[in-house]
Amino acid sequence: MNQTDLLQGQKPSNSIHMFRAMVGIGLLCALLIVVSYEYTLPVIKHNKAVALEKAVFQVIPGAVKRVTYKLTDQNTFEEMQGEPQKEQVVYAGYDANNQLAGIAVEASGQGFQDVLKLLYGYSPTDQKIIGFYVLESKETPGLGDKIEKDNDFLANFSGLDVLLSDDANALKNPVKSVKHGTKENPWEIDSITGATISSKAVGNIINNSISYWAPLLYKNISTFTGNQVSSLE
Amino acid sequence: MSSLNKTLEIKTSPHIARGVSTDMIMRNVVYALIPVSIFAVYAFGLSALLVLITAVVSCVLTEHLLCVLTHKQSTVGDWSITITGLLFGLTLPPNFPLWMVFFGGVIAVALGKFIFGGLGYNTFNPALVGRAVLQASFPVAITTWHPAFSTDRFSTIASSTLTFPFMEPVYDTVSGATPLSVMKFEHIAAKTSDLFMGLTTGSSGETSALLILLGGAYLVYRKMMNWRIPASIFLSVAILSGILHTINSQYPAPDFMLLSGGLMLGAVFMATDMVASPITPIGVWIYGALIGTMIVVIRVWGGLPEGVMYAILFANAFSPQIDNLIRPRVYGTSSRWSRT
Amino acid sequence: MLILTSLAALGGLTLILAAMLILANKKLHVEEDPRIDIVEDMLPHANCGACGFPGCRPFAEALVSGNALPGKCTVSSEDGRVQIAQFLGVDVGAEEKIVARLACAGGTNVARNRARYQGLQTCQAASLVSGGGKGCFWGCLGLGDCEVSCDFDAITMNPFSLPVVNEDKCTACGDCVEACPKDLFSLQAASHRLWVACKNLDAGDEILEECQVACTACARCAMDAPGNLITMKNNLPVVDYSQNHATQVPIQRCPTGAIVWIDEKKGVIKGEQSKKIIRKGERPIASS
Amino acid sequence: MERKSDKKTGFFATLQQSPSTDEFIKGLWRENAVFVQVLGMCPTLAVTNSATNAIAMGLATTFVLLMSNMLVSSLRNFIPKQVRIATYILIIATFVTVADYVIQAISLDVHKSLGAFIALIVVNCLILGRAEAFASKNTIGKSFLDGLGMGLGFTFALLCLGVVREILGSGTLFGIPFFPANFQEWVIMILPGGGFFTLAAWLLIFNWAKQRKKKVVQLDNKEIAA
Amino acid sequence: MALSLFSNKTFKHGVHPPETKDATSKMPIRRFPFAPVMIIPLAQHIGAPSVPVVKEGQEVTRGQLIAKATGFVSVPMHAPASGIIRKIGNVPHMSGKMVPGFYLEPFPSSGQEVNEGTPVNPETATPDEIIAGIQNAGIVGLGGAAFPTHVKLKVPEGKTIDTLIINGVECEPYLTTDHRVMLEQGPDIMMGIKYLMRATGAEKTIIGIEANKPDAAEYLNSIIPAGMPVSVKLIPVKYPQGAEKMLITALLGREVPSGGLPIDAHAVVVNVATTAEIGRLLPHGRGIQERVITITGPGVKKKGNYLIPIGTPMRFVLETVGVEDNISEVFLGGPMMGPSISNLDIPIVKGTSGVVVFTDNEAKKRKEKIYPCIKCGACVDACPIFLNPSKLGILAKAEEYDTMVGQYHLMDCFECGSCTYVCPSNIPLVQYFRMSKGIVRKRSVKN
Amino acid sequence: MNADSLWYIFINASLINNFVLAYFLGICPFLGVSGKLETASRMGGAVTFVMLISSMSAYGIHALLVAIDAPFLQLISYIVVIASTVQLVEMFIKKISPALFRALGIFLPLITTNCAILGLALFQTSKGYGFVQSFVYALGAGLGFTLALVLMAGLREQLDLADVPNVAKGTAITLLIAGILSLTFMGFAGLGG
Ligand SMILES: Cc1cc2nc3c(=O)[nH]c(=O)nc-3n(C[C@H](O)[C@H](O)[C@H](O)COP(=O)(O)O)c2cc1C
Ligand SMILES: Cc1cc2nc3c(=O)[nH]c(=O)nc-3n(C[C@H](O)[C@H](O)[C@H](O)COP(=O)(O)O)c2cc1C
Ligand SMILES: Cc1cc2nc3c(=O)[nH]c(=O)nc-3n(C[C@H](O)[C@H](O)[C@H](O)COP(=O)(O)O)c2cc1C
Ligand SMILES: Cc1cc2nc3c(=O)[nH]c(=O)nc-3n(C[C@H](O)[C@H](O)[C@H](O)CO)c2cc1C
Ligand code: SF4
Ligand code: SF4
Ligand code: SF4
Ligand code: SF4
Ligand code: FES
Repeated sequence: MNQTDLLQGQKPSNSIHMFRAMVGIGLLCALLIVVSYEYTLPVIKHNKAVALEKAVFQVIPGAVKRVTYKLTDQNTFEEMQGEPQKEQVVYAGYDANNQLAGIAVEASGQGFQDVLKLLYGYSPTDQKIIGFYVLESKETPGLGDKIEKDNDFLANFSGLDVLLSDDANALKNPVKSVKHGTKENPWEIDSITGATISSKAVGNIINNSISYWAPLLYKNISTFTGNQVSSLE
Repeated sequence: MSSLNKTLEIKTSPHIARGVSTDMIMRNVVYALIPVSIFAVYAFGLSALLVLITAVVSCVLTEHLLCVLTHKQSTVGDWSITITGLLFGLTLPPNFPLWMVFFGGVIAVALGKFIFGGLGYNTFNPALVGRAVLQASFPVAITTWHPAFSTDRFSTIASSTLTFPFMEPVYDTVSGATPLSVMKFEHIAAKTSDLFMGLTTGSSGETSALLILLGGAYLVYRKMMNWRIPASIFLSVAILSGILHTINSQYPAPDFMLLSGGLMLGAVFMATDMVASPITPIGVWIYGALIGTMIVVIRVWGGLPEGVMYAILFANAFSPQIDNLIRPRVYGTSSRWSRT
Repeated sequence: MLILTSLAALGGLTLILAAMLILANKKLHVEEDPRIDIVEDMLPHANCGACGFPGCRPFAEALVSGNALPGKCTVSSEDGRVQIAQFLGVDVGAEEKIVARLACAGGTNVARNRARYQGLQTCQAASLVSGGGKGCFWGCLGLGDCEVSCDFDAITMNPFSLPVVNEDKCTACGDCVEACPKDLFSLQAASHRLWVACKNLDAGDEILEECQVACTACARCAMDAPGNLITMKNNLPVVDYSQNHATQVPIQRCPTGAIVWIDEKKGVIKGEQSKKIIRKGERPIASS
Repeated sequence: MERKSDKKTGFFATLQQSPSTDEFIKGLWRENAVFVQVLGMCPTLAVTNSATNAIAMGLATTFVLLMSNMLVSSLRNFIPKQVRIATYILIIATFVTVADYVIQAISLDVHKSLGAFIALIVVNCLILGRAEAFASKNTIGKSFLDGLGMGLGFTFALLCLGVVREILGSGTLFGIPFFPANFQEWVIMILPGGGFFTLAAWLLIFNWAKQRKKKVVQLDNKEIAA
Repeated sequence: MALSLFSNKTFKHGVHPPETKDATSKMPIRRFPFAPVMIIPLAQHIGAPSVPVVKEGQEVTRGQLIAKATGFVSVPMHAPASGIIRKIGNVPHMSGKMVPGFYLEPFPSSGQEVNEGTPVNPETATPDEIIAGIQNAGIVGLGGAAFPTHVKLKVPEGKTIDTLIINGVECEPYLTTDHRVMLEQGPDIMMGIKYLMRATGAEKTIIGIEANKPDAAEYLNSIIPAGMPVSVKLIPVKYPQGAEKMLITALLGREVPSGGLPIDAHAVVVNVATTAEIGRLLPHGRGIQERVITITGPGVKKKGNYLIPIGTPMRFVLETVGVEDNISEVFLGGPMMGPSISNLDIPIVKGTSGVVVFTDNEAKKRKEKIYPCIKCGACVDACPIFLNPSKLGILAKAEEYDTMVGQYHLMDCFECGSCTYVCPSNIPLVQYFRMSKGIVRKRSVKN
Repeated sequence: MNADSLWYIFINASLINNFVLAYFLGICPFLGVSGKLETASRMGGAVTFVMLISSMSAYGIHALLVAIDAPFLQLISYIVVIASTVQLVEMFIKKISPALFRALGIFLPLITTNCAILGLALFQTSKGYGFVQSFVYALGAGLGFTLALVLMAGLREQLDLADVPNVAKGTAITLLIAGILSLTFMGFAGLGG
């Protein structure tokens, strides 16, 4: 072994080489990525749509068709295509007869461990929450994740009373979680023993969300029902 | 004169010793825990007795077997493992399934103590390591409480206690609620005198503040326990919760804070585990204050009703740092930080 | 379009970053002789200090700067030294083989204890307690601090609790010299084969009560040795290694075998007239 | 001096003796990324709460490792030393992005449960480590074998953890119930703490086995000496 | 009376072992016979050993100079008895080493009278004359350290001494030497104080005595000559109150800086027995040839306080007082600091303040099982220097000497043994520290 | 408490969902550099610093990518920007403090390719944090990482002097401690919830 051999590679190379290497590889990578993106995009879009649809249909019993609406600056709703970016959206579900079956709303808030993301179905006609689905949760498996699995708990959401007050600007009775076995009123959520905190979090999240959305949705109910015909093919 | 031709022994000074030995200290801690254990059995009945026995047996057995496996002399004789077992048992719900108790005992000793090098090296309180693992493994079982002083407690054993190993426990009786969870979720405080005398529900050993304090007082009197640790925990909890309670009476009052949950047992017997706590007087005050503060924070703002275990474990993790940072001023030096 | 924007974006990004890196590389580059790393890699990484530097890296720096020669590292193999020498284009700088030698032969079969020592089982600790209780105040305490200190496993305690140096493994790092509280070790050229294995400064046979292989300062070795090869100092023979000392004559009449010949192959050779040691067990602690 | 007993026999030994297969074999066990080199710990701990996740993650990592190893190796003479890390990362990130989209296309559920950790394959020390330590110095063929071996070794390690954690933590294996109905799950196993403990337990077992082996070898040597 | 002397001030931390002084505290000082052979090491003090001025076979008389000082930090030796210098060679020493020294064979009829030299006048002598007188008398600290007293008294340029502290604390269990000296040699002590104050220029003198010796305090207080600024203070019983740093803190509320000397706290500490010796020898210009020693312990039959000639071998001492059959351990000084001796040929030297003999019973009572440190903090609460012996012990075991010195002040430990005394795990802390300090010193010498 | 409040973001990133102990991010440096307190605290500082830098960069890049509508370049541009920035910092440190550079040794480049750094950037984007929120998030994550590292270092320094059984020495015991710490940090769950 001699000195020059070993010292090779320690020599500074010239800047052009470095530029060439980095930019060249950068371009190559960009190419690779774009190509694979283009190829997979349709499939992924389809997957996502299916997943969303599944969730929406789960929280709106009887729904077979979904239309996305976005909230405009004038507090009205208009139909939108494509993926929502910054807009606040809700998903209206229509049944086989093309009647409005309910509106699915996303809501999120602090759970026991981290942020909980929920989707719930709201029926503006009945003024009830008619379905509930957990989109994202880091609650403790075995405890907190019962909010996704516990049938007693899920039963709360097949008709949770969210009546508006007379002026239709706020809820008449706030949605509230109560201790397991002490549910007395239709606007109360019967908690899960051992997961009181997660249950309460669900209650809070829904309460906050529905207090905001229910008046809006209720006032614009015609937008959703009126659409029935137009979106029919 | 033959005795002058005897071979002398030579050893380094001092040639006398105070005569208090480690095994003696440990034995006395066991004595101090006996009234608490008896009360636990009295309040919760046969199930609690079984839990305590299983806890001690599993700990002692594990320690002995590990020593045998690693070709060391068994260290069961120094009694420290008996304390670990007893305290571990006392922190569990009285109706806790025995197989889980056994599992936790093995974990407490193997993971909490042995793997760190045994007596004197465990950086965390072994009993609490055992409990923390159980709490994370079986959160439902460990938060399901048996009511105290049920009438049939000496004639029947809770069905959950004898759950078949690895199976989910089934609960028969109406489960009780601890004063803390009632506080947390319904904002109702239990009566102070009940808390003090131990007439509430909770872990086997945590309910009677009176007996715990008596045991602690005995150890302080025998100079076998560092009184500063419970003192600083009590002080910090009382001050902090006092302030909060005056600001907003929704927050629990100091007397409730001090007497409810595992605070008494934790402060007197578990935070005082000298191995896992700092060694200098000032360091110990800081350690206690850290525990006290964290207990209040968890109880008041946290998701869990009780935080003593987490507080002590957290402070355990801090104690090497406390010892690093807090060093008494050495005689004849001017600053705390002087390093030659 | 998508392809174009993304190519432009990523290309631009990499361009900017490359420019930044290249600039920084030029501006912030720290000059360090790259040979140091290479030489350090060639060293044995024992960080023992036998070379006289605090560790392998400082030694590598010294080697590169020409302030030391590879031969100073007694730990590395001959090949390793040659490799470094070739790399740096310098002499190997041959060093004479040096080993640690023990100036005591008082194992438990020949020397006895006066008192029973209790406490930390290290020589250093024992020596502070009334000297450790050994009958001979100068002698080896046999608790093996030297054995522990030797990073090269060159020292083993024999069945009589006396350290034995394996000269092949010894790198002359000097740890044992430092470790022994009785100062019984010294670094000697391996060619010093005539060796006084005793440090007892008392004259006369009284010491034999305590240790059967002690030097009694009878001075026979000094008389028999050619010229003034051996002189008596402080009741001990001292070999003048600057003279030719390749002679076994001086050991022959030593009555106790305190002066010995350390043979390369056969190990320790005692004189013909030295008293034979037959005891295989431990010498009982003094008592009557 | 060569001792006869040093020569190993058997299938693996034969493989080891051929240099190219050794590039493959070493990653599986002798230089296993997780158990021996302690690399790529984050995904190892984070996504192994079920066996399915473990396999998905392992395969994704293997894919990225394989591709980046090959690309780095083929470009190795083109890349100057100073920008080496930056370019390697570019390459790796590219393949991770590709993998990310592919997984999304295959199954959104898997993508969701692996979460950010697919993207984080970019920073798996293992991949950069192999690019830097191996691919940048070896031919494409060797780098391919190295990447495959390392990747499968990594997958194997993840599976070791995933199986244990899923069985104990959820009572299932690949989603299929493993125990009688009322088995009590050890929730801790799917929590972060359980990840640490399980990996530690595996390491303990390996260390123990290694030490035993060493002892046996020492005994053997003694016998030979006697 | 006693109450008025009592001061509640003391130093922080420390321990309180059982005092066990009752057996000898009431026993008056008695003279000891001469041994058939006396063994006199040349190094009985800290500093340079003295060099012989007599030859083998020479006859010497009691009190005659037999070895002279070499330099300032050194003291001469005087013959403890009239007799023949049998041999000059290696003699056993309590350190376990063989050191140069004399074997002196007293004449069978050697008398007790002593050679006189040049007296030092307490009223007129200059400080330097007194200091020279003390050196010529061969006086070293009799409190145990055996540091040449005159060296301490020499005030270096730029430093001052305002207080002379006479150390009558005797905090070690078992020992009653100083107690008896205070009760029986009061006038000598007062005379010694006079010399010392002149030599150092101290403005006042405090005699510090522990509260378990009220009789000595009362007596000394009653004989203070009129006009002398001397006061007696009784302080709480606590070990190691007798250590000069602690005593200065207890009496003056000052601290001796780390690595410094009492003079840095403007004080000098001299033991009462040393003071008495100065007061007794200087007026006659004599040299020191004997000292008061407590011989006690469960293994001793005739316990008591004896005036023993220096050089008396331990074997003769124990033969004279008689020992039990089952003795196991002999140490010189108190049980907290006194070193064990490995054989009985070791002689009494100037620094020996007591001989304590233990029997097998004590050895059996001692728990020998060593547990790991349980971080109980007892040692931290005991260490008067505010060290962390627990951490130091753990570090010593791991041989982290640099950390011990650099971060945990190992070198400030003065080996009082309080930590080991209280340690429930029986960890030989002081031994670790001694050993570590030895190694650290050796290394620093090497570098 | 509001899940978007700065205080909550901070507590969440540092304690409740500590990057190392709950999210398993940055385990490699956590295992590698937690042996000595001195290095650990410096490493913690370095990571916090790099986190802040990369959080800021990621925020900028994200805005850019949204503008040119090329989300698929997110990962690659994050990592490249972060890597280059860290390399700059590395050179800078080598220049101004060779001692610090030597102490952190090979770990500075490792910070670049560290899950915690990239994870932070990805999480802050997916949570849709604004500039200030991102900054606080990065600060919390960095300090949480430092806390875990420093605690671990203290414990490991203590264990260096303990009789740890041979089989457990090294990574195994470190992982066990990490597990216990992770259990301990579970006590923070729900804080601010
Ligand atoms: C490890 C662990 C995880 C927990 N995870 C959750 C959780 O995800 N959701 C929850 O609401 N409570 C969780 N808890 C909180 C307790 O189960 C809490 O005591 C319970 O929610 C309140 O008790 P109760 O419902 O019986 O009144 C957890 C507790 C522990 C110890
Ligand atoms: C709440 C509280 C309880 C105390 N309990 C005791 C005790 O039980 N035993 C005790 O010796 N000192 C106790 N003290 C402290 C003593 O009053 C005194 O300060 C202490 O014993 C002096 O300790 P030291 O000599 O170690 O510095 C207590 C102090 C407080 C504030
Ligand atoms: C731990 C310790 C305890 C001591 N105890 C005493 C004591 O009880 N009485 C005493 O006179 N000197 C004692 N000394 C010695 C004193 O520190 C100091 O050296 C002595 O009083 C000075 O007087 P001297 O030189 O005349 O002996 C002790 C020293 C130490 C380190
Ligand atoms: C006052 C006191 C409290 C103790 N508390 C505990 C404890 O909470 N948990 C435990 O395992 N050991 C405890 N021990 C016993 C002992 O310190 C423990 O077994 C060691 O931690 C094991 O190394 C305690 C000992 C004493 C003296
Ligand atoms: S260190 Fe010295 S005394 Fe101890 S065993 Fe070695 S040679 Fe003997
Ligand atoms: S310790 Fe002594 S025997 Fe061992 S290598 Fe060093 S010099 Fe040689
Ligand atoms: S021996 Fe040293 S460490 Fe121990 S108490 Fe005394 S001064 Fe403190
Ligand atoms: S007294 Fe002993 S056991 Fe207690 S802390 Fe000190 S060294 Fe440890
Ligand atoms: S894999 Fe996350 S830091 Fe290495």
